[in-house]
Amino acid sequence: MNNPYLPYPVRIDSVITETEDRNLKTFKLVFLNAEDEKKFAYTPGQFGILSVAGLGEIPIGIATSPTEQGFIKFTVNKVGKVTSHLHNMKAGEIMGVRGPMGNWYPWDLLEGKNVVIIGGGFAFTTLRSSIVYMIDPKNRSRFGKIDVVYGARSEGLLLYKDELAEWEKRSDINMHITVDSSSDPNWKYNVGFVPAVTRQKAPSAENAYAMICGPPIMIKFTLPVLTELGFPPERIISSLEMRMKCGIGICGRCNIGTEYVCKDGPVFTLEQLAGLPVEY
Amino acid sequence: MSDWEPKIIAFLCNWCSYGAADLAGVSRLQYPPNIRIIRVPCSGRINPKFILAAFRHGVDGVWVSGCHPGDCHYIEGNLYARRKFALLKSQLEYTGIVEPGRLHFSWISSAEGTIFAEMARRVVGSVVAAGPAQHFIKKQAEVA
Amino acid sequence: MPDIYYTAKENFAGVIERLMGRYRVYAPVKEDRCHGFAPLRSAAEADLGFSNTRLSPKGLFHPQAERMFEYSLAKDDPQAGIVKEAQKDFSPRVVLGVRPCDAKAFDLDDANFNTETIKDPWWVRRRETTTMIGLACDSPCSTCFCTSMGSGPYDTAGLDVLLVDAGEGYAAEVLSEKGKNTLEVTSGWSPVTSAILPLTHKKKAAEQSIGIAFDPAAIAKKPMLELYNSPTWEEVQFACINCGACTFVCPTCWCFDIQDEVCGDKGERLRLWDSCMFPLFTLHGSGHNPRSQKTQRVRQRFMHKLKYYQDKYNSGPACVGCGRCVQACPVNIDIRQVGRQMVSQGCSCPA
Amino acid sequence: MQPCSESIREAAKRLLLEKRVDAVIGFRKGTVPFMNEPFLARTPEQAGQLVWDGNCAINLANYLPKRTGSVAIAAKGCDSRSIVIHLLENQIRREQLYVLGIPCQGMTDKRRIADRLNGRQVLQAEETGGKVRVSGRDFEQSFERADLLQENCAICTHKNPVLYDELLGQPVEEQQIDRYVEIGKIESMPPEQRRLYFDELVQPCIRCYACRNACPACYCPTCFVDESKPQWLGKTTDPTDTRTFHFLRAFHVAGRCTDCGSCERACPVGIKVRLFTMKLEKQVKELYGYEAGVTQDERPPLDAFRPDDPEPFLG
Repeated sequence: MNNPYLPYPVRIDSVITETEDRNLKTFKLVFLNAEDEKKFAYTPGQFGILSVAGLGEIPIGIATSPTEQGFIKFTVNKVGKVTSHLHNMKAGEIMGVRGPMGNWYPWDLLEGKNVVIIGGGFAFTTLRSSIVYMIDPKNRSRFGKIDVVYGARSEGLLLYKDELAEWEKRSDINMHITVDSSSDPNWKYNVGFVPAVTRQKAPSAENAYAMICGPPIMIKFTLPVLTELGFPPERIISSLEMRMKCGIGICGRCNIGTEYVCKDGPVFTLEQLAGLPVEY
Repeated sequence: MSDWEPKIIAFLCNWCSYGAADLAGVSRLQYPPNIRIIRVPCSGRINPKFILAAFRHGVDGVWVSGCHPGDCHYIEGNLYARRKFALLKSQLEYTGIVEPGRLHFSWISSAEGTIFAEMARRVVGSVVAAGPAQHFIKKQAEVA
Repeated sequence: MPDIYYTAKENFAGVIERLMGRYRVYAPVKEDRCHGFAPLRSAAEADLGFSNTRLSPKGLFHPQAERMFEYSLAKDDPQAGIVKEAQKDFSPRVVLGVRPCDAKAFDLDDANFNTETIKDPWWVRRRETTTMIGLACDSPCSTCFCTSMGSGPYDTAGLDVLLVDAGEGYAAEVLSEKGKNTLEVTSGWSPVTSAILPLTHKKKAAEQSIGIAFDPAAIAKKPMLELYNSPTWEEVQFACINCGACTFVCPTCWCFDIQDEVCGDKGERLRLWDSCMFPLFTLHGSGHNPRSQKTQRVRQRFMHKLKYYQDKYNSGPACVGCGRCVQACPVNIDIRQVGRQMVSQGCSCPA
Repeated sequence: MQPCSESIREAAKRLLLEKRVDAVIGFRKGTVPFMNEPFLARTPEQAGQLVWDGNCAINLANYLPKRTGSVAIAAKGCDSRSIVIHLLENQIRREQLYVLGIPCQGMTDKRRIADRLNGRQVLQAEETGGKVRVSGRDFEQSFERADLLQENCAICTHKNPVLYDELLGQPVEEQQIDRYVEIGKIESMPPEQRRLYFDELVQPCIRCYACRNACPACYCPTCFVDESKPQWLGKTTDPTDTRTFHFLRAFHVAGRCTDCGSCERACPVGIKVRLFTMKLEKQVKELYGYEAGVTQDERPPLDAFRPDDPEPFLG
C-alpha cells in the first residue's frame, strides 16, 4: 500500500538567501530517486510537506512551476523549530518531501482569461509558480493579459528579485512592484501599500480573475478594492494557510467548517469562503 | 561495568562557582574529569526543567553551585534559588525520580578553588556510589 | 449454514482459548476500577461482565502513540535522514466483546481513514486483519444515548459477529465472511435453526431503557453558519477547562499530531492523539491562531461531531452515543444537552 | 445543604439587579448524579439556576484569571484561598470581585460511591442532612455523607472561606487533623519502592491535561508541555515523559496549591495526583511555615525568602 505519510527523500541542491533580514531562504531540492519526481507531479497552487528527520514536518507552497524540470523549490520563512533547523541546513544534506498536497489555482477556468495576481511579502511563492507557469512559451497563449501587483515592506524584503527584474523587461506581463516605503533614491518602481497600488493601477475586471495571496491585513484592505474594480466573489481566488500535520485531510486540525484546507483547499474563491465560518 | 565512568552535569553560577572552577584549574588542583560544566548567570536561573532534562538525557548526577547566600551578584538570586532547591531535592527524591546521592548543591565563592576541587571529588564519589542512572532516562518511546 | 450459533457459557473459555491459538485476542480486562481492552494472556482474563470500557477500543486501531517511521541520524550512515517505514505486527487478531456503539465508531472513522483517494495504511491494515466480535448491551448506562445516534445496544454496524448473552450461553450472529471464518476455527458452536424469541425481547428491553437525547437529523437540516454563529456557544463554553478528556475517551475522535523524537542517533516519527480542545492544535508558526478562544474550540468539537461530519459525508453524526465524554468531563458539559441546544437554537420555544 | 442554593440565588439576583456585578460564577444542576456544572449567571433569571450542594467540588477560582468586568463568585474555603493566590499574583483585582463565601462541609466523591456500588448505576441521588440516598434501576441505598467525602475534603482544615464580602450560612467548625498521614506512609517506603509506587501511580495517564486545566493555579500562557524550543518532554504516554509531566506540574504549583482536589477529581482515569502536590505542601509548611492562600500579607513561598532559610539540600 502506498503510504501517503512517507516522504520522498530529496537532496538539498542549493540554498539561496532571499531577503536582507535573512529570514527567507529558497531551497532547491532534487529527488534522490528519479521516479519520485514523476510521482510528485504538481500544478501551480499546490503545496508540499517538507520533512526534516528528527525535527518534524512543515507545509510549504511549491515555488517552482511544473514547467521547470529536475528540481523543486520551496521558499521558507524562519519561524519555528523545523524552519530554524532547515535554515541551518546546507547543500548536499538529505531531507524529505511529501505531496503534492491540496488543490490548485483553477487553470481550466483561467484559460482565455486575463489574470490579475496580487501578492504581498513572502506569500508570493505559489504566485511565482503561477507566473512562471503562465509565461512559459507553451502556455502563454492560453491566457490573456497578466497583471502582477507585488509588494513588500522594503526592497530588501522582496522575493525572487532577479526574476522580478526579468519580468519587468517582458512585454507580455505587466509588473507593478511596490514597497511600503523606500529611502533609495534610485528605486524605480512604486511606493505604497498593495491595496493603494492596486487601486491606482486599476487592472480591468473584464474577463479577468484575481489571485490574491498575502498577509491578512493586506487581503483585508485589497478585497474592497477588487470589488470596486468589479471583480465578483467567484472570480477572486485566494490561498489559505493553516497549521497542518498530515496534509491529506485525515489529522483533523485544518478545517474551516466542513472543508479541510489541506485537501479541499488551500485555494478557495471568495464566494466559497463566504459560505464558511470565518475561522482562518 | 568496570569501565563505567559517571557523567555529571554541573550548573555553575557565572560569578562565584564558575570562577572557583577556573581558579581550581589555574591552580592545577586535581579533581576527576567526569564533570561537564554549564555556566549559568546565577543559581537563581536554574529551572527544575534543566535538572530533569539532564537526567532524562542520561546523566548520572547533577551538581548545582552558586554564590554563598548574601554574596549573590544580583543581591538575592540565590536566596530565591535556595527555597526552590530545598523543595526540588526533596520532591525529586520523594517521587523516586532521583535516587539519593545523584543531586548535589553547594555554595562556593570564586576564591574557593580548593573547596571546588574537594566538592567535585565528593560529588563524583557520591555519584559513583549511586551507580549508573537507569530509571529516568528517556529511551525510545514505548509505543505501538 | 444458518447465521446464528450458540455455545454454553461453560464452553466459552474454550472458545477463547481456541481463538487465542489462531489470533492475537483483545478483550475487556478488569483493571483497577474499570475495564479496558488488553491483549489476553489467558482466557480467564477476559471479563465480559462490564458496562463499558473506560477508554474506547479505538486505541487498538489508532493507538494513542504510534511509530510511523524510523530513521538514522548517524553521521557516517549513508542512509541518515532518510525516513523509513517501521516494522509492525499485522498478524490476524480478534477484538472480543466490543460494544455495538464502539463498533459503529469504526465505521464512522472509516470515512476519514479509508477513502477512495487516500488510505491511512495503518488503520486500513488493522481493520483488514481484525475480526470484530461484538457483545450486545443489556444494561445500558444512564449516560448512554446510542439509539439517538442511529446505533443501538444490539446494533451490528462495524461488527463481524455479534454475541448476545442468552443466559446460560451466548448466541452469536454471524455478520460477515470474516466473522464466519473466525467462528469456524474456534468450533464449539452449534447452529441455531429458529430465531430465539427471548433475545428479541431482550433487545427491545435494552433499547427501551435508553432515553432519547436529541435528534441529529434536525441539526443536519440547519444552515451551518446559523449554528456556527449561535449565541448558545457562549453559554456552553463557560464551564469548559479545555482539557482533552472528552476527545481522548471518545471512540470517534480521530485527530492526531505528528511528532519526531530522537534518541541518540536514532529517530522516529510518531503520531499521537491530539485534541481540538488544546490551543496548540491550530496555532500557526506565526503566532496567529484561528481558534485561539475557548468558545471557538468548544464549538469546533460539537460542530464537527454533530454538524460538519453530517454535512461532509452526508450521513449521521460522528457520535455513537457511548456517553464516555459525559462521564469523563470534569465540569459536566453534556453533549446531549448541547445537542438539544443546537436543535432548539433559533426556535422561540425553550427545548 | 438545600437552603444554601436559595441563599446563593437570592444574593446573586440582588447583586445582578443592583448592578453591583456583571455576572455571578456558581454552579448549576448537573445532568448526571454527583456532578454540577460551573455556570456563569448574567441575568437575575439565570441566577435562578444556581445551586449549591455536595457536588460543587470544582474550584471556581479557575474561571477568574484574565476576567474583565466585575464578577461575584461562590467560594468555599479552598476556592477563597485560590482567590487569594490570584490576588497576590495579580490575576484579578480585588475591586472586580464580590466573594460569596460558603462554609463547606466537604464534597462527595463519585468514585467512592461507585466503589460501594459494585458497578450498579446510580440514576438519582439526594442529599438530606448527613445522608446521601442513591437509587438505580433496582436498588436504593443510603450512605453516611461523611464516608463519601473527597479525600482532600476529609482532611480539610480550611472549610470556612478566608476572604469574602458576604458569608452565606454559618461558619462551620474547623478540624484539627494531621493532613499528611498518607504522605508519611509514602515517605517511609524505601527509595526503590517509592519509585515503583509513583511509576504505577501515573501509568494510566492519558495526557489529557485535565489535572492541569482544572487547577486554578495553572494559568501560564504557554505551559512547559507545549514549549518546543527546547522541547522539555515528549508528548506520548511514555513513562519518562509522563513522570516528567506530573513532576513539573506539581512543582509549578508548589506553595500555591490549596489542595482543593480539583485535579484529582478532574482526572478521567482516577490518578491520585494530589500525592505529588501534598508532599510539596508539607515541605512548604515545615520549612517556611506557610499555608497557601490563607493570608494576603505574605508572598507565596517561592516568591520570597528569609536570610536564615534552612538549607536541607546541602551536603
